[in-house]
Amino acid sequence: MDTSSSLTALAQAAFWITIGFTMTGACIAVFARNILYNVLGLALALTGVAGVYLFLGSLFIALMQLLIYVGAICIAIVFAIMLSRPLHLETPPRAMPKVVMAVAASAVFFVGLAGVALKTNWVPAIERSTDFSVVTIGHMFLTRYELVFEVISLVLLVAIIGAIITAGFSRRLSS
Amino acid sequence: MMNDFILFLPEFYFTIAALIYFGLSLKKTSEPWALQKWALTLAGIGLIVTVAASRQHGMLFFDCYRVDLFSQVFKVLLAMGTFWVIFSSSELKGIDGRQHAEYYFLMFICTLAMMMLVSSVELLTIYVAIELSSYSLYLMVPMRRNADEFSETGVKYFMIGVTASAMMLFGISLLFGATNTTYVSQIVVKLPALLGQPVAIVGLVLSLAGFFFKLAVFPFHIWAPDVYQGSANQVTAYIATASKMAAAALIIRFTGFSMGASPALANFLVVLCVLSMTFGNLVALIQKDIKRLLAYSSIAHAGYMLMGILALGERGYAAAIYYAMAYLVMNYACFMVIMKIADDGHNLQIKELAGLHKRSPLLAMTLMMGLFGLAGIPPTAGFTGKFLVFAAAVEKGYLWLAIVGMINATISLYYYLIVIKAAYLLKPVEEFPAIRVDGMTRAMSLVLVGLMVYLGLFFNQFMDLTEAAAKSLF
Amino acid sequence: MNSLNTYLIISAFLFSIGLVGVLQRRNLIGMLISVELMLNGASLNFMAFNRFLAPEPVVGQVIALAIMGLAAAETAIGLSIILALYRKMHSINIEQAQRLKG
Amino acid sequence: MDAIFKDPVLLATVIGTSLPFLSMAVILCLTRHNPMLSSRISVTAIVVAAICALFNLAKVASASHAFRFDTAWMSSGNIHLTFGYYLDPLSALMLTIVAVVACLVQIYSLGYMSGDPGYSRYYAFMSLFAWAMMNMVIASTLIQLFIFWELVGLASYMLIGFYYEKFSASQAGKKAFVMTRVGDVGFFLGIIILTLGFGNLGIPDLNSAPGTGTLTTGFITMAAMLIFCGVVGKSAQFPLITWLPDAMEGPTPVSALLHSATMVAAGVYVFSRIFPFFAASPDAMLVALAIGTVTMLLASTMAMTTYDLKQVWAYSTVSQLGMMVMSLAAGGYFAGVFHLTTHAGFKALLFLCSGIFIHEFHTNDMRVIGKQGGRRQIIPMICITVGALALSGVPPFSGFFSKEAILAALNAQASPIWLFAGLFGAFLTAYYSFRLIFYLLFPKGGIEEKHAVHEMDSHGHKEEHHGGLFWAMAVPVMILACVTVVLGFTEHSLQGYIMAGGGAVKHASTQAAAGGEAHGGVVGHQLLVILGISAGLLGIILAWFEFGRKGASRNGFLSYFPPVWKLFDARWYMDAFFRWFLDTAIYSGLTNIFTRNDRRIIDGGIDGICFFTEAGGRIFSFMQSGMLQYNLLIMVLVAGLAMLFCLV
Amino acid sequence: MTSMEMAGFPILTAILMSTVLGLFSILLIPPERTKLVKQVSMFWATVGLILTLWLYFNFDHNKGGLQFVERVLWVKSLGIYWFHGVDGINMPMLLLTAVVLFTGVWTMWELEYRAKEFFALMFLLVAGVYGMFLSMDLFWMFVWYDVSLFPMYPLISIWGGTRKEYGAMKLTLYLLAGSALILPAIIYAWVQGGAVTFDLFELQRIGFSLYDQKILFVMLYLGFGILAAVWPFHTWSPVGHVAAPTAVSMIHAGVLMKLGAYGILRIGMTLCPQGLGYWSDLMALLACIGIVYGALVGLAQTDLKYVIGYSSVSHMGIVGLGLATMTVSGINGAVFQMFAHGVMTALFFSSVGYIYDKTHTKVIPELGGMSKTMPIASAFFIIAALAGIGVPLMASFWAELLVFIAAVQVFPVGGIFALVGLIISALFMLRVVQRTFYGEKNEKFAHLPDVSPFLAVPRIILIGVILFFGFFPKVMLDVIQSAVIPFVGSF
Repeated sequence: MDTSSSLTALAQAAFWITIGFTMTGACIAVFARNILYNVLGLALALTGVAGVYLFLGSLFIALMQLLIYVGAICIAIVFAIMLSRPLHLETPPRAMPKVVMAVAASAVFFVGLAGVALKTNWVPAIERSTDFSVVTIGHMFLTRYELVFEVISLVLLVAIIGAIITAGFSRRLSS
Repeated sequence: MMNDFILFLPEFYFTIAALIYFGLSLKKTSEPWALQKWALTLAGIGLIVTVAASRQHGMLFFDCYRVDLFSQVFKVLLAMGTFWVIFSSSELKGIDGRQHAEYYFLMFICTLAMMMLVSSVELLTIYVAIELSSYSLYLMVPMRRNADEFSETGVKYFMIGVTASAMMLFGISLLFGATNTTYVSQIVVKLPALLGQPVAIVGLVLSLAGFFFKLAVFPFHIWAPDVYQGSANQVTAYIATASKMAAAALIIRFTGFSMGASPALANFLVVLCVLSMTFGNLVALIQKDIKRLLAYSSIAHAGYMLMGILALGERGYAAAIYYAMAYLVMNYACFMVIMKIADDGHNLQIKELAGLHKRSPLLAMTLMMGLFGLAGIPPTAGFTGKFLVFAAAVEKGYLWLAIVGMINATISLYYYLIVIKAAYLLKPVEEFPAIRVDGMTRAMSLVLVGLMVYLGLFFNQFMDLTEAAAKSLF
Repeated sequence: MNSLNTYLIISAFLFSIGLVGVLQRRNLIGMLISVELMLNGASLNFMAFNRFLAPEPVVGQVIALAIMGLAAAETAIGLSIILALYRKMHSINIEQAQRLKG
Repeated sequence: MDAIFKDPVLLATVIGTSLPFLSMAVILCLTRHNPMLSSRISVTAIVVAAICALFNLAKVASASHAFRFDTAWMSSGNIHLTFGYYLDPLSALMLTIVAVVACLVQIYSLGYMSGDPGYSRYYAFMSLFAWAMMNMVIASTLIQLFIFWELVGLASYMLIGFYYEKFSASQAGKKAFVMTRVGDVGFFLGIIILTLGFGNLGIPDLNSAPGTGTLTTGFITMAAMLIFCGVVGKSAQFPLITWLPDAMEGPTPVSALLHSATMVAAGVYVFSRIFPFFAASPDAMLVALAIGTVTMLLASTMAMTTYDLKQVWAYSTVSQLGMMVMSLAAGGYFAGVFHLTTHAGFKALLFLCSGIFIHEFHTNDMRVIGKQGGRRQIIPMICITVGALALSGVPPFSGFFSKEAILAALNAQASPIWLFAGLFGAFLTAYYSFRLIFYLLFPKGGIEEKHAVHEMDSHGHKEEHHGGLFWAMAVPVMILACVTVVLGFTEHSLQGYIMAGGGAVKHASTQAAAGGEAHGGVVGHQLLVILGISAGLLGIILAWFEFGRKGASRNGFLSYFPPVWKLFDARWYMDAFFRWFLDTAIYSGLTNIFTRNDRRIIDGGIDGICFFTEAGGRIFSFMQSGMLQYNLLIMVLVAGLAMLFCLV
Repeated sequence: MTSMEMAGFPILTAILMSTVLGLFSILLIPPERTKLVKQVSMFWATVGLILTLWLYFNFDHNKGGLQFVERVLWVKSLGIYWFHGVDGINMPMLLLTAVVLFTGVWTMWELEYRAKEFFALMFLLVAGVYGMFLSMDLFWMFVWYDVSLFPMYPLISIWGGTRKEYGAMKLTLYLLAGSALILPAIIYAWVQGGAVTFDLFELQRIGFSLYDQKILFVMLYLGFGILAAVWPFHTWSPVGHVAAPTAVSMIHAGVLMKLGAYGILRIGMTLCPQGLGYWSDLMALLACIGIVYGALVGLAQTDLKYVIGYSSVSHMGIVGLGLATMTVSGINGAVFQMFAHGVMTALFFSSVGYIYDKTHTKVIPELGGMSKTMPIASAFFIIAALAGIGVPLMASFWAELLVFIAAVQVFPVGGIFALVGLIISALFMLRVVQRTFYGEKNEKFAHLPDVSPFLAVPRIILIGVILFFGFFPKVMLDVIQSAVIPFVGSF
């Protein structure tokens, strides 16, 4: 058992553990009945995905994932839960038929997606660069994806204004 | 550089317009009518600008953005739809006066987003643009005030929208995986070779989901009735007219990936087409609320548009473009009348139309022509549109589909006739006062009626235009 | 382990479990959470293709970043809409929102 | 146009046959509200027409050939129809009969119809009839003949239903039209077959066709039988007898003109018109002979039970028509035509006389008329007796001669049965005619003087008795009576005239009668005359015994056999059968079934489709439940299934 | 709009435009000036009539073929032409349309309620009818066909009578359901013809395979057959006629129903003679059933307009039978019958309309004895009834004669079966006449006025037309024949 193979084994173990986290988190996020657990599950799953990104060779994206998703989005959701305070106490009983149908439909979908993934003969590009660097990402954003970059800023602007008018006005009007 | 600027002029113009209204929204108080006048002026100029730029073609943003006849035709349609909706916003009672500036802001943004959408030839750009347009619509829908019974609309629209867009995103990722590129021009080259593999079709189908959602094709239509009913009349009009244009354009673009060589995709589209037409028309039969009725009719019309598209050929695309054009005019004509009648912003019921021909003969006629157009009765544009899509479908051997389409058109006639009957025949329970129709609206009514007939009969040059546009697609 | 298919299955799983959530949760915020899972699934797909197939490995990353940005905006909008609904309906149970139908 | 003025015969024909039409048009459009003027116009037109007809008769008699004028009327593909006139001895004779009788009847009507609210209308329809009938008579092609034949039927319909307020009258008109139409459809089909199989409907061409051998006997038989259907309808032959008695609902002059003298004779006329064609088919001739015989006997029996003046003459008309058909079918061409001529005279006479009685006593019942003093009306009483004698075949009246001719023709048949039937018919005819005469002359229980006088007074006819109106009625009657007396003696000149040009006719006639000639007839010539006269006299004597002599029971021998009486009285249940057929098979049968089918199945099916479409909308609308997630579920399922579909 | 093939003044477009201009000029009049509306309508109807008469007398039947041709390319990429022409088949139809419009407008002279809209819609309808008859381009034919159908809905539902909304909806949907087959068929023809032209005659020249002809013909036959009231697609006819106002019934039964038969003849038979050959047995069967069935069901009706509706079913059956024979006489007769039936039904409806306007009932048992109260109105009806039962010297007699000659030749059994229908139709019409017009004077209606001379004129014109072509069938048949003989020759 040389080091490389043990390293590989370690890496493999780490990989599966990450996957495990992701899946567990996802399950908690979806199936737990307390909304706060859901958020925590989501955070767990997102962290797991960040881990997977690491395995995919992109540290930067993994970090951004932690920052934006786990940091920003989850917190925002928690805030929202707090604003609609009594709700996290509400745990209505589960309607089994609905769950079964939902699971069945999703299973069909999953089978489809998995089938596509497995049945397709994925062909890598003939010439592949190995440039994963942040610099290139930045460069890309300012050249090829310039428009995308600009538009995302507009999206955020819209989101901000939208959040204000939607949440804000309705408060004023309802009070 | 200057040349590039001209290419991007409409989008640029609408960005400026949106920013102006962003600024205005920061003001504490502003007169709604003044906002409307300015917005109308801006939109009018925007329309002129778009028309002026309509013969441009070129590439922008490192080939992410393509300006050609196809995109420019749709941009003109979008600008026109926006102009018309703003024209009808003089009675914007469905939205609180304090939010009017935001309303115009979002509308300009949405138009801008859709303009970018029709021009984008890169998957990420397309995705971002469609999200931008969707988000502005998500926000416009719940703006409606004093309508607690419709409060769930916004959230429903949002939830369905994000689900559909997640599917689309997944589909796009599959396309990316299959072709290793995000450029449409390269996908078009590579994808036909991959059609034997499931990924290509699944990727296409999933990415079409987002556009089907926008166009309200069965089974992605579920938001349509609720949103049409639940949002302010003007917002509904906007969703029903302008936003459909962009969706149609993108469906045409994406189905074009297969270069007409995919029976599986065609079969899928055929099924959706038949389901959409049948479902929309059948359920519309029992509606009482006009906007909800028009929502179902829009589902059916999405089916007709698909019939042109599923021919997966130039003639079919040209027919679909023509259909979209005609649909814009007819649908807006109906909505204009509805907005004019329900000038306090409430939801119009069919029975409220009773006695319309006395209250305002002109509006009644406009409504009748619009509805006949939607029903596909000559000599309106609706008929010619149907004729062209059927022609495209039959040319590909779908004779039975054309028959199904015509039977559906007959079914649809029933509910359109019910509305017309209400307008021309029913005696109102209580006498409503005559509707005051200002000169602008009169002129607009005549223009719309004239346009519907003109498009319906003198469509030679429009045919040339749409065929050229469809050709520029590839 | 480190094959493309593994990642694709994971992302498919994430997407599908998200779908389960969207289809079955009553709590609107719960649904929103599930949508985030779906987006992550797609995002993961991009990253995987990026890693194994794409000629330029930055493209997938750029896309993942853009998705994150959009997801943030989407969450903000979604939450505000949910809050607005909560103020009117005093509930964020989607099953309460059934007035429009037919 | 010029051609018309160059040929006097054509000019006379055109004028004679179109004036009545003009008169109808003028009356209907312009002078509806002026009865006097209307009648003057109509009478003038018909008088001119009668003069023209006489002129043509003279011309045809003097010329050695037939006149034929044709002009293209319509052409479609290889069907070319012409409009034209064909004046040969037969048609000229018939034209004269029609014009003269019509003329007399119209003059008579001046008195009979005076004061009627529909006076103008009456004359308009009379003119229509005269026009149509004359055109029919001289039609040069079968199709033209058919067209005017139908128009004659139309006029008949209008005139029978003249008193349209009366249900029975409008009913009778309808019955007449529909029943004749049944026959006409056969006629029409026959014409169609001829058009298709022969292609030329010209009457002379048709008559010469069998000689050329281009047509098979089977075809001729079929065509002839179909055309004979028309004869059956128009001439009220078995089984379409019953409309004619009902047609007596019309004004009496109408009965006189249409339903005895001319229109109903049209059937016989058609038979004689294309006699050579018929004669080429022995089968058709045999069928016609049988039908004629049956008709004659049936109608005679019916006439024995009725008390209605006009009904008796109506049955008698049917029976005489049957006789004519027999004669023609037996090859007695001239006999048939001759009987047609004499019958037109004496039957019009009988009707017009009856009309005077009816006008005077306001009833049709012979017993009542007799009781109220019918015999005091000297002129009509004499005339009616003259007519009855002619009808019974008593010499020297015209009926005797024609009936003898017919019996001679029947005698020539191989089978004696036809002759005996004819003799029996003659006996019955004499019996019922004189039953009527004796009822009028010697009413049961004598005349009720006062009542009759009172009756006359109350209706204010007294002063008219010797006024113009009475004479307008009396003079035509007297003229006809004279004709009846004289006409019989013209037999030989008439025979020479009729048989002159008709080589084909002569040939056919001899051929048809050939079977009988061979064995020289059933009985000898002298014996036949005696038999004929004695059959008539026997009938009269029987009638005298039962009705005329003092102390007679006045019931008739039939009253001793109630079922037979009932059978005859109910017209052998023919009407009942038609009514039953119409009610069960048409009204409550097919019509009922089809109407239900139309409402329930066809229309109901359409409505059902609409209903299910809408129901489909309701069902589909469940799919759009308010529950967001169910909707999403559908969406996801469809997308998932689409993926699976792409995979496999 | 490049290639122009036009000789002189475009008279056909002028005829078409007389109605379109009429429509627009009516729209410009203020609605309260009903008198002016009627005068203007009358003016344009007269213009149309004069132009059509001019056309009729200048039509050269010796030359035959398509005359007064106007052909302009309309849509290049699809091959749509603005292509008008007259031949012997549409000439009678044009005359019919002009006469019925003229008399129809005149008949409605007393209309006051929403007169502007009424006449505007009527002109729209007639524009469609003219267009359909004149056009020789499949696309335009369909356009005009539909244009002529949809004004029926408002016309019936606003001004109609019994169960008007039901009737209007049923009629409109039913008839437009027919076009659900026509439009695909037209497109199919275009596609099979190489997707280059909608020109009827070019398509005829190109020709179709037997298979295509079979499909096309049955689609066209069913589609147009609905409008031609082919059994069993006839039930809209009585229901719709009962509901419709007088002039609309006149135009609808008089002219519009002919569009169906005309469509079968002009499009179906021109493009797919072999298809017709394949389906002719079915066509003849349905027609024969229709003839007898219509008369039999009519026997049981108690509403005057129902009666006429069913008689139309029966008469249109004769048209169908004539067409099915595929012989010169049959088609001649069918076209002639279309004309004759049009005029006759117009007369029917205009007299019933008058009676209904005055008595407010058209239920036969409630009427009775009308001859006493309204002799002239009754006379009109009776004349129409006589024309309906095929009395000679009225136009329809010739038509029936020709059709039956052809039918007996080609379908002996069916032809004889249909001939039996003549007896029933006589029974049926005379029954109606007897119950409505004969009998005791009906005191309830004793005070009502008879048709005034002014309103009698249009009816007299119709009678005049019936009698004129009854006396001189050659005038019409020569014209019809000039087209039919080459047409049949081309089979």
